[in-house]
Amino acid sequence: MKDIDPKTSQVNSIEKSRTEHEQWLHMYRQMLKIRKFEENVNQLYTTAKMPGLSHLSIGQEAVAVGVCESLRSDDYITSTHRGHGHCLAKGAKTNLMFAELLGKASGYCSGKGGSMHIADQENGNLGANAIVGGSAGIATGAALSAKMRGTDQVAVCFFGDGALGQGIIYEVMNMSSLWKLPVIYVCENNLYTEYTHYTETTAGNIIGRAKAFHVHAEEIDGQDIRKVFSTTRKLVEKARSGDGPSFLLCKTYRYYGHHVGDINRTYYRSKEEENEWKINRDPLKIFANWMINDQLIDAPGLEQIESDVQSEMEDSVQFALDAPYPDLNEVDKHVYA
Amino acid sequence: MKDIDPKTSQVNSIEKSRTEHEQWLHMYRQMLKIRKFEENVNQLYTTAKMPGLSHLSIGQEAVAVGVCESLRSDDYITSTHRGHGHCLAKGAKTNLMFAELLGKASGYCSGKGGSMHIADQENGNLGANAIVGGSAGIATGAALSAKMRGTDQVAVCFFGDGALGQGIIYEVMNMSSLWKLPVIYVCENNLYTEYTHYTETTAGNIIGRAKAFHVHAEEIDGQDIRKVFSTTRKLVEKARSGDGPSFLLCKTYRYYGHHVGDINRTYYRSKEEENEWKINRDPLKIFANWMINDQLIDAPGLEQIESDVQSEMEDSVQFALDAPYPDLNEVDKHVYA
Amino acid sequence: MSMLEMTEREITFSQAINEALAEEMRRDESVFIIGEDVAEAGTPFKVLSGLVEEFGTERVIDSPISESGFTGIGVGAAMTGMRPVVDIMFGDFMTIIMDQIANQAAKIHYMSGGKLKVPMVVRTNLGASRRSAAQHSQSLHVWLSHIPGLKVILPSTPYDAKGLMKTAIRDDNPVVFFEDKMMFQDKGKVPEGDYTIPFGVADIKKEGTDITLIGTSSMVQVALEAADHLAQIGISAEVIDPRTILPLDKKTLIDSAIKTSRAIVIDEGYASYGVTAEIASIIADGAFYHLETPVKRIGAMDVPIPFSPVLEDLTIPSSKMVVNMAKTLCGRS
Amino acid sequence: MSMLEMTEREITFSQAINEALAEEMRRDESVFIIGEDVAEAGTPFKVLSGLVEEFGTERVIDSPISESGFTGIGVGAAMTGMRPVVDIMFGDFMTIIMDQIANQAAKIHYMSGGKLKVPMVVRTNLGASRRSAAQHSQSLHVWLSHIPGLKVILPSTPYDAKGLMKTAIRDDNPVVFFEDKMMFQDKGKVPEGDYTIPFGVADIKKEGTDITLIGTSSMVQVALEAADHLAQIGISAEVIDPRTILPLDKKTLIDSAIKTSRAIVIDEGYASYGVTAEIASIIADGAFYHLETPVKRIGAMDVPIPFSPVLEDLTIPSSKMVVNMAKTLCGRS
Ligand SMILES: Cc1ncc(C[n+]2csc(CCOP(=O)(O)OP(=O)(O)O)c2C)c(N)n1
Ligand SMILES: Cc1ncc(C[n+]2csc(CCOP(=O)(O)OP(=O)(O)O)c2C)c(N)n1
Ligand SMILES: [Mg+2]
Ligand SMILES: [Mg+2]
Repeated sequence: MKDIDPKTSQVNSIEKSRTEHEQWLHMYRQMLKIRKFEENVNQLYTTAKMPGLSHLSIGQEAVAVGVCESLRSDDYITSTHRGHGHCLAKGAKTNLMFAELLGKASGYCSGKGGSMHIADQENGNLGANAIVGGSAGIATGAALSAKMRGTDQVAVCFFGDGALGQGIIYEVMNMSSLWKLPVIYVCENNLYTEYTHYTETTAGNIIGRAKAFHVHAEEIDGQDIRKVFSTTRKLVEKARSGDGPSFLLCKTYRYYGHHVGDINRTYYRSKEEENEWKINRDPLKIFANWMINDQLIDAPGLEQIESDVQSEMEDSVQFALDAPYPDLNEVDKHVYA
Repeated sequence: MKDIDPKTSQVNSIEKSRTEHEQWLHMYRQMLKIRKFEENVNQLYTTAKMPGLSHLSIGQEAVAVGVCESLRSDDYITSTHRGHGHCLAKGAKTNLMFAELLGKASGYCSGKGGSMHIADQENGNLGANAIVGGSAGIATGAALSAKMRGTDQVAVCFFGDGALGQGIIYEVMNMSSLWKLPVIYVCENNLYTEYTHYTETTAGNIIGRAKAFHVHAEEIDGQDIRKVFSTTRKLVEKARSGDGPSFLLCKTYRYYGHHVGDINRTYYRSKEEENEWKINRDPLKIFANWMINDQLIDAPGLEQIESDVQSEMEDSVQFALDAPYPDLNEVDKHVYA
Repeated sequence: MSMLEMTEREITFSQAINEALAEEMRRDESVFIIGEDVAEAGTPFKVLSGLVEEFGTERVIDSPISESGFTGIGVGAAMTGMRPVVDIMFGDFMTIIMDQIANQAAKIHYMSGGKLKVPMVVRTNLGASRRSAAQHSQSLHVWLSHIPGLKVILPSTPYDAKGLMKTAIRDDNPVVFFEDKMMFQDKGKVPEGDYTIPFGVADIKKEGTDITLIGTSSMVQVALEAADHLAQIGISAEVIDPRTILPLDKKTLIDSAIKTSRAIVIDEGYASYGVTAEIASIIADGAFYHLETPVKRIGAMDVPIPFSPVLEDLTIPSSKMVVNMAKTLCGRS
Repeated sequence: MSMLEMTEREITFSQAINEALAEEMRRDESVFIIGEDVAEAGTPFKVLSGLVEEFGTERVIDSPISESGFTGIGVGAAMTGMRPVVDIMFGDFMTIIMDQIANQAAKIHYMSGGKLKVPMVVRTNLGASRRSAAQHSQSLHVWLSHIPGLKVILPSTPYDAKGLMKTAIRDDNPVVFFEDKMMFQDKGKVPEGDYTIPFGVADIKKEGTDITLIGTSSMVQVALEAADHLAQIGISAEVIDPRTILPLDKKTLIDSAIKTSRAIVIDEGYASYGVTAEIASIIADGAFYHLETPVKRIGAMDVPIPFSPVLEDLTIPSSKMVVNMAKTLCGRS
């Protein structure tokens, strides 16, 4: 990633270079890792090997990867209850992620955070958050901090369409706009807030809300990673160069339930709708088709990635299953720094 | 007021009728009462007869009166820390208001609320509020209630430009828009939030914020009561007829300090600016000039109003000064209904 | 408790709440529910299932994820003739509505000199052990209990849940109603039809003579389990459930401690500056001249609730902890 | 307290806070202030006057009226290398920031398994008697004290204010610092230059033998006044100021109560479920076998604070109440 000229903000102009080729493959691999990671999470849940619940982002992989691949590893992200994708895309290791989800000592947060609080400071992931909208202030504060410390770091705040209901989002957009902070608000509109369609809870015009605060705003197809990547790169450039915050609305879809236990979904959305997205708007398929068409990869190449990822996941799951739980005397450590 | 055809939403079409004539005079009187009331409040403060502080709305009279005169007495308002004008304009008696401000038993809230919590349920004033933005939910809830109870009551939420910083404003605008509630958000932009100019705390476009939630929004000169009145009547009609919420931004100015003790203001605003508003944009002067030009009143008529109001205030102040404090055993009454 | 004998019907805690709401909504048109996913979904815990079918989306209102906003809407609706039940999906989100509940709802009646009132119920939950980690497992009810003008209700059985919810809805004050997430499937005898349980009246769940165990919410069950164990070794424990902690039935608590001369208070909120502190200090004062041993407190461990099951389990009060402490107090350890 | 003897300079509480902030901002570039009207206005109480002139608007940042938002910004800045001092104009607005402070700031270190930290100070106030009515007069510090991961500081003198503020800023955890609005003009001896006061160490403000008076914040002054009165009738009161209530120096409190055998706890928060409950129950437990009388509590009356001066005065703990209670406990009434 670092090889790409940061001034080049359009995908077209960098297409087909060798580096770029590798990057596309890397991005595909990252997306597939998210998918396989979460399929395994679901499996761990249904086989009663994972404590608690967890929220799968399968179907939304292009947003996580497209955005995070536009960032440096010292850039920040804040994430949500549906945060495995963001975490992985920002550079986390799947074995340590699984370990965290199983509450093991070797997990990213020593098992204390779990799925909803996974954080990976080394890669700039300031943490998932179980309060809807709860990380909007944190991301904006990280951006203020970057500005005050004189680095050119950027902060990305991921949140769902549901977080548009939380007033804090508007409070911090106002401030980041006033102070031209390097923060990008990435709204993943997967159409639902738990069990309610977003149109029932969201009046007016989403990106208009950001624009009213003079926050630059764009709306894109979140299933097309090329679009996500090229747009985010542009917004990151803008933020890094001191040109202030932006808001990126990505239309996307979660294939699974709100959480792993949400199996019967027909009372709030139809099978047809689910299938339409899975079949015709799958971000991995769209990406793979494009790569094959543009001869960036061939079918055996894709299979190779698939089997690599598959075996990484198997190893990672096994690592986590085998890993020990935290020592009991860990329980009251880390209350204070 | 009730005599005016409610379908007539433009001032022009009702101008010069006898009823209307009386109403303009009434509105002038109400504005003058607010001014005189608050001059007396300031006097009570400087002579150490009033406990605590209080926030004067002198300069903003046209908004309070123009809006409240568009309402029925069973319509609701919620008010702010700078709420004497709203209270009076909605129909409260000045003697009971002074009594409340002095903490006397005969005050509107038995002396328990004071300036920042004065409420007058009989006239639909659900109360001033000492939390900036704190009444946005209450006003919206009163509108929901009116809708659920099948009345055609309307609720008005008064708030300052500073309240635009509070996220709850956006939360409730979203809901009132979704549910088409009969509520009008009246933002009195008097240019300052305590000691900071609103442009330093307010990014982007204020009415754009409301519009983004599909809340109908207008921006007007809050010093011209004719404009305030005609616009509000239109918005009230809209709300009453089931056509949903609106947002009314009124540009205005407070002549005094943020509170009665804020005497040296030059570090945050200039004497020139203050004088410009007082001399050239005074709502009472503007109104009086128009009435004289249109021969609705003459100079002796104005003087008569002035002396009437003056003596009402003297009586009211005296009433409040003479009134007894609450019984000490009142202290733990009314904690629970 | 005479009603209890009149019924053999057993329903769950969740059904008891549902029934109370349904009956009150039938009785009084001004009662309505507002919250996230309360309608078709019937909340994540499915406690409200079926209500939207009977009462429609006008009275069972799905809101955006705007707890502060719709709690404020509840306050305004309550002030103007309605009786809202505001549903807050997790008790941890009290953090978000504190202004509307503590600065507005709680104070409006008093600040207006008694002219305005806020007959509103905030329905929410408490309790850990669902492996939901630090932001979805807290028991923050002490915050509300500190605020004059509020009432705070902690039912521990399906019977109490139904009767207390009805009282809450009919009360003219803001009432915060905390249900333990782990009790929703607990069954108990609940009469059909109408009954209410007064606030401020503790319930002696089990009589005893050697030590008083005061438990709140699901900690009543913990106390009862402990009492069973203690009975086996000849210690007779009295178990008291205050049922409402604001108002608090101080007399029943003190009288029991005077009788037994020993007391342990168990509550699932954090131990420090928690509910146990208030109750313990009331007993230590009121029963001072009768106590053989200090009043002891058991609350959640003072740590953000950890995700890992092996750690989380350590943080929650257990009957074993109660038994051990009771044995020590009774000189049996 | 040896520093105290090294100086004769007297400054106000307000100046002490200002000096602590200025010195820390000079010492450490990562310290900055954010809040409403903190810059040119220096806050409504003028405590921060002059700071923006020295440190500029980049480090003394006037914010919109968005307490939740800018507290969250403080949290994020603290997690990424800065040391924000977040200014909340009135302690009553804790209601608005509870999520950012209790669900975010307090828990991040723990939830991340110790990887992330939040070195942030929330500077705010408490205390009534300014005729500011129910929403501008509360003392809500117990809410914060209930949350593991936070530290809660209540200075009672200019000397303590400066030393504790410096400790707060250098602490790697979220610290909530409550100043009493009525103490800003109080004068006291304060050394120039650097000194810190450790958290969790109570200060014995006056030694005594007959009864222990524990006061927090401005209630220390109330306790000292009461002690003076009591001395006149031959009752020797020991006055202790915990200075920080989370962490709390339990040992000093218990030891004093063991020595005197009587204790009264005075705090300006509401009495019920307040700070006095925790401290009283700790003493009642720890000094159980040494107490002659029950531990007594004096807090604000459990009512929304009324505006009318004649009523407000009744709600605030006074030295007279303390004297009367102490006399009763000492058998002198
Ligand atoms: C403040 C708050 N309110 C409610 C919840 C419960 N909750 C968790 S996820 C969720 C839906 C969030 O929807 P959205 O933001 O669209 O994210 P998605 O789940 O679709 O990824 C809700 C209501 C919460 N965690 N925090
Ligand atoms: C939530 C909250 N934050 C801060 C304050 C302190 N405060 C009282 S009035 C005020 C300024 C309000 O400005 P604006 O809304 O423009 O109203 P104005 O005073 O100009 O009428 C502030 C910051 C408060 N009362 N409530
Ligand atoms: Mg969503
Ligand atoms: Mg203003």
